[in-house]
Amino acid sequence: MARIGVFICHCGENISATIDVEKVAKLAGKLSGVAYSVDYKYMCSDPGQTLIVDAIKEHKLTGIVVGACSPRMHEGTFRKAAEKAGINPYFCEMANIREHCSWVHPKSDETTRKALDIVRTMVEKVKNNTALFPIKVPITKTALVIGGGIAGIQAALDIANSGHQVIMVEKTPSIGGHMSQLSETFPTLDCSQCILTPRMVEVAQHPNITLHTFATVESVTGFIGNFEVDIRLKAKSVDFEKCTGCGSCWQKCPSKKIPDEFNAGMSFRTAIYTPFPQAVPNKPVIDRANCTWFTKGGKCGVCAKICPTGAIDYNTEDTILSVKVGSIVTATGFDIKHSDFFPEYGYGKHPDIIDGLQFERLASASGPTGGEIRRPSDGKEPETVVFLACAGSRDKAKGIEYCSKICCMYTAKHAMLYKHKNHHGKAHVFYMDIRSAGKSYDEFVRRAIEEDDVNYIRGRVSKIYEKNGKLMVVGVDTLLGAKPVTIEADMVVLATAVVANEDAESVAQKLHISYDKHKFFAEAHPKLKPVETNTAGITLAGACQSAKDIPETVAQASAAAAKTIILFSGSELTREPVVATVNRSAAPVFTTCTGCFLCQEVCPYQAIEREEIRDRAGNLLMNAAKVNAGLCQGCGTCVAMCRNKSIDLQGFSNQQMLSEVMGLLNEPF
Amino acid sequence: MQDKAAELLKNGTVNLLIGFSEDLGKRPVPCFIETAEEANILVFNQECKNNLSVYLHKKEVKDAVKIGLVSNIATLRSVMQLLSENQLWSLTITYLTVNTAGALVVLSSAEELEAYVQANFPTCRAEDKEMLDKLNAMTRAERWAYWKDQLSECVKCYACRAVCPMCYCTVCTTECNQPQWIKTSAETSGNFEYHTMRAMHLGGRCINCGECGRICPAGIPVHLLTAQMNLEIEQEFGGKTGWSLKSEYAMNSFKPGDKENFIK
Amino acid sequence: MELKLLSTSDIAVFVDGLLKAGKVVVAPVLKQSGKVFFKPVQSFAEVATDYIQTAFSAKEVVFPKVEELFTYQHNEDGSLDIKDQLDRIPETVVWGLRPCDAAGFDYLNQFFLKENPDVYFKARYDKTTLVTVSCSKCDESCFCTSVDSHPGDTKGSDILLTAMDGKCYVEVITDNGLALINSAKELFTSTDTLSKEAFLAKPATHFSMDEIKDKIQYAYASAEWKHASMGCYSCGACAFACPTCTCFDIQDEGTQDHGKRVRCWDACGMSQFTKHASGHNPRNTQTERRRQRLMHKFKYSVENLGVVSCVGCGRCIRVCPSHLNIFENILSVMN
Amino acid sequence: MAEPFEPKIVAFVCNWCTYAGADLAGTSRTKYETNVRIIRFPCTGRIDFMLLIKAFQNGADGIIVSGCHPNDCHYTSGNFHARRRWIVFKSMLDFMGFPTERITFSWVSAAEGKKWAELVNETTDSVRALGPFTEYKNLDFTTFNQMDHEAIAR
Repeated sequence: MARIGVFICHCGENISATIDVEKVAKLAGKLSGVAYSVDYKYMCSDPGQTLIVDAIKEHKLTGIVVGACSPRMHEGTFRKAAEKAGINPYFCEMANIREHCSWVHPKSDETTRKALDIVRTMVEKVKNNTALFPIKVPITKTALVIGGGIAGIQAALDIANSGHQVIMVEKTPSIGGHMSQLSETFPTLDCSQCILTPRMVEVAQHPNITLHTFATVESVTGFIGNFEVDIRLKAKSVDFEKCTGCGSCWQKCPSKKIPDEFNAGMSFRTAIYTPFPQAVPNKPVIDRANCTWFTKGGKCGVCAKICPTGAIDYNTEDTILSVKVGSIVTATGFDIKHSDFFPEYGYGKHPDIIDGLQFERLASASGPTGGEIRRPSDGKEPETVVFLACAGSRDKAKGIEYCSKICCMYTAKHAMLYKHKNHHGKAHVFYMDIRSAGKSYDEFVRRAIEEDDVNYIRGRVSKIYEKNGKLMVVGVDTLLGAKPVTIEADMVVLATAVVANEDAESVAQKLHISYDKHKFFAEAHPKLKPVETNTAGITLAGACQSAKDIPETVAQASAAAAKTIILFSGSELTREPVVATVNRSAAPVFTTCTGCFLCQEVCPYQAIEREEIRDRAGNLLMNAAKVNAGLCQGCGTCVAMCRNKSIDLQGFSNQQMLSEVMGLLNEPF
Repeated sequence: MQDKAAELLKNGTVNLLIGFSEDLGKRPVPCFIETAEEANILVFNQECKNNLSVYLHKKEVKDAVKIGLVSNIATLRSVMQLLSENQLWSLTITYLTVNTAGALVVLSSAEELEAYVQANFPTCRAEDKEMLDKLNAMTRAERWAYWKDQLSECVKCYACRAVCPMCYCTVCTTECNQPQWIKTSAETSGNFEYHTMRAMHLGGRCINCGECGRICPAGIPVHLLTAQMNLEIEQEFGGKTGWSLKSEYAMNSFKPGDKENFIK
Repeated sequence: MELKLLSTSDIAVFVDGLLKAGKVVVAPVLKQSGKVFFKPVQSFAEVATDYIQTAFSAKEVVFPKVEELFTYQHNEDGSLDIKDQLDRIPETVVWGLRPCDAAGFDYLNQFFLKENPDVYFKARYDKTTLVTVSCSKCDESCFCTSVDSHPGDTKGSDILLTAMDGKCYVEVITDNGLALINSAKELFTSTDTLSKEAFLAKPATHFSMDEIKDKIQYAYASAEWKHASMGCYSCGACAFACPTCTCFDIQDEGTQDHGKRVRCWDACGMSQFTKHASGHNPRNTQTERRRQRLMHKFKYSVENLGVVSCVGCGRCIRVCPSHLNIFENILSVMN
Repeated sequence: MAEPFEPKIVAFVCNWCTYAGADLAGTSRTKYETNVRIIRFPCTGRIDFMLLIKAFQNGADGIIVSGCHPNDCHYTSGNFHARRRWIVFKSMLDFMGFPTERITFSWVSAAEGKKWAELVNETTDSVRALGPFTEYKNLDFTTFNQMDHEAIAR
């Protein structure tokens, strides 16, 4: 017979201000199965917990219900207290009478009655709880890092330096990411590549890191500590064992008119190419979509003829590499809004209206103009440049409500770089607000305004049109009483919104992680779990989670690495036992499962396996479903699907849930 | 059919043949034949409505392993659905049926069965469609009154469940008592929950043989519930029950773009 | 026993009079499904007259499909209230049941009242008067003449009506029946001759009870049971339609604190009926279950209560989804 | 004067979105009607339709079923399965003449505390307007029990 203890918390006055807690405790004490009931000022405090522990021992309680805050808050606290008192921690349930009752209703009898209903519901549940024991799973101490930008590089190096193996997958032919495209970085204006390339080389040379460039994640199965990942190694058409990286091939390649992604489309590359001179690995791959050999069916073959080591092999195919890893760091980065997203700004129509990334390339010493700011249309130095912050960001009409965070800073940097290179030029910045929170950030913006004479205009630009070879930028200056402003510019730079990668959704689906409505990956908790995802063992680093600058990205990447290293610090992992189970009983029944396996398809984690039940002679008697407790995450979709209730979910069992419904709706007196 | 059955039993292709014979009142009765000599009692006509595939779950039948099954099209369809649900794996079944031209057809593999069923796939029975249309044309309150009246007669004899080839669970939800999902008593609310449960469990799996409604001792047209659900599911999510050997159960799959208009 | 005459046109007057007097009249009613059910009626106009047999028997009047035994309620002060509603059972007249159903009441009476009388049955039975109508029609499922009865049998009835030659002959069998007649004396006239045999239906006779009593002793071991049961789907249709099946299950519905205890029909043919908590099932196959049902009807009840518990109404044959036939089965296992 | 009718509403919600959304309503002190009682499930995919029937059978006047928005499921696809289930279940109940307006289906995310409060208020208002769910409660008089019942009433 159950002996339940009920503990009603005042939460200071948070609960007792609107609920008659003494009455709730008194009436709860009369419920059948309740052996003890009490109220107390702060249940979660040390004395409160001691009160619980003592009561469990003194009254020989078999289970407890704590009427207090949300279980999402203190379930762990009270379960530990229960365990301390010598009962299984899963005999503790919380009745949420704070968030769901005292805080949302006025002081009234009705509110008190509701609190009692909530307590009674949980009493009915806990009466049907069973002892559960944490599940232990072994851990493969290898991490997978998806993405070779600065986030992935940082995370990989941190994990590798702690002594664990890392597999890095990068979809382009080189690691480096967006950071390798940047000219200088704010707020110090140090050269981006100068600080990045040593890290890239370190990755390539690190004994604990296995690097796969030109590769993507094909599929992920398994679970924390035990992921099985298929990596698609795209056909490079170049044997990296033989290639020396001499470069003769791409110099002679006749397909020279392919827009260069690295230079943001402002120059051309060949079909066999390394993305940029400092690429890691510095060996070329063939872009088959643009290579004559592949598009015209075996014509050309120049690179193969010229290659001194015979490294070119047109017949290589994509291969799938299966690896086992214990944790996954997702560092897939971001993209910026391109194309005709801004028809009112003429973007994508006029060559001299460019985005921020294109300006980075113009300003970069390794860029198409060798670092001189020349406009794309005619190569002339622009005399007037207008910079538009918030191009798309914070614009509900455009569907992007959020701030892209980095634009204020890089726009200041761009204006500054332009002024440094074109001393007589004029730089205007249209902005909504200047968001320059960050170490030395605001000083940096002030420097642009005050020392480099950049003209900041607070207002939006309504349109840009061409007139007499000039770009007419029409906006308002709201600080001058919404006065219309028109600036004749030679070039316009749009600080376009930072958005999620095009393939973010499919990546998330492969990883079984959730994402927000803008397709940025969702962290497990916005404040307290900013690097974890809701899928245990998968962490986030960098701009795939939200727009970030470099220091923040690096910090998050190190945090993700730390999470991984913490996971790898033990030999096995302890998991919550909230998992599904298929009933089993003695022969000749074995189980009520009929082996229809209709549950298999609903399981998002492939946790349901087939079990063959045989007699001693080895004859197959029946097939039945079996849950892999390591894979099961406890969603319970199979339970609701199972027609004859052969699968049940521990912690949210049929008996528990139905008892809750019955207890809730049947007032005893 | 008698000759073919005798041949199959004689040459050992079939150990047990499930078919129809006639009782004293000339009504077709399911019969179970183990020897070729008995084959002369077999009959097969329009009145042979029973869906004999339900017997494939019976222990005595499973023990016989090699089964001959006299089938109408509904029976064949239910076998298809059962195969897609990983049932009948221990049996080797030869199907005897009569095609629309009146000729005997013998199907001896799952693939032959699939081809035959797909070529002769039945549409929703006209009398069912007529009743469904009639019910759907009613107001909600009228439908409630209709089903309340019908279900008040249910005595929970579970004949509807017993004759259903898709109700093969060894322990039905109605028999689960920890917790007790379905009231044991045949009160109308308990009857309502039983029939809702049954329809939900069969929607997307039922092959519309209509047996449950035909045999109900209280005359409740329970088959309309699953028929309606099947129409609904087919319309919303596509797929036909008992069409393919692959599992195409609409209720254990989804499309991210599934449409509804009531979730706020 | 008395014999009376009632003009056919006065039947409605009599029934409506009973209703007016506050009695509950349960009579056959034709429903939209085309089947006839026993229902409480409000006037004689609702009563169906043209039917061979109702879908279910009239046993429901004294042995409802769900009988609330009592309600329980835990009070705040820790006390417990248990209440039944036996004293509220109304005076009921069952109108228009067949002689086979009435014979079924005879068996029910024995079963529930012989030893340890069942208070719930008794409370209902004591307030029930059975007005039976003899049969002029039958079908191939009827076999009352095989089980010591016939279409004009008065066994179990309080009153037996036989409507023929434009008159309704009223055989008053019990005091209960007499009291009912006396409530509307003016409608009845006396008569002393009745020869109804020519009017009665002539169902086929397949065996005699004397033959059965002798041969059933050896039937248990018959190999024919398997044949007789292979087609059985193990539903409860036959048992629930049967006028003499009395298997029941007792369940508590509600919570630990309040609810009710109900008695509801069960059937020995259902696969879970004899299943033990351990998982063991002593009657594990349908062969054993079908044998139990038939042996109980024809052997065990005769031995235990001295009455055969099959009245030959043929309902089980009509409702059986796989058309199992009780008399064919009995004949086959006896030979 | 009779007390005004206050409906009993049971909310079946998932742990990750709607339960958290209701928590947020709490932390934001967003006031709403007291009629709702929450039952927490790990996922909408776990919510067995039988529980809804059981709730009505045991006296609920209205039901809220709510979980993560499509694509937001903590378990990736539980809510998609739930959506199919509800589409079919609702049409099934409609076909049986069941007043499905007593069930409110919704997606409420962990960030939508306000939406949760509005949902509860709207549902409470509409169920209050519908009145007590006597149609279902009255089912429990089977023919002969009804006979008893009528006799008692006389």
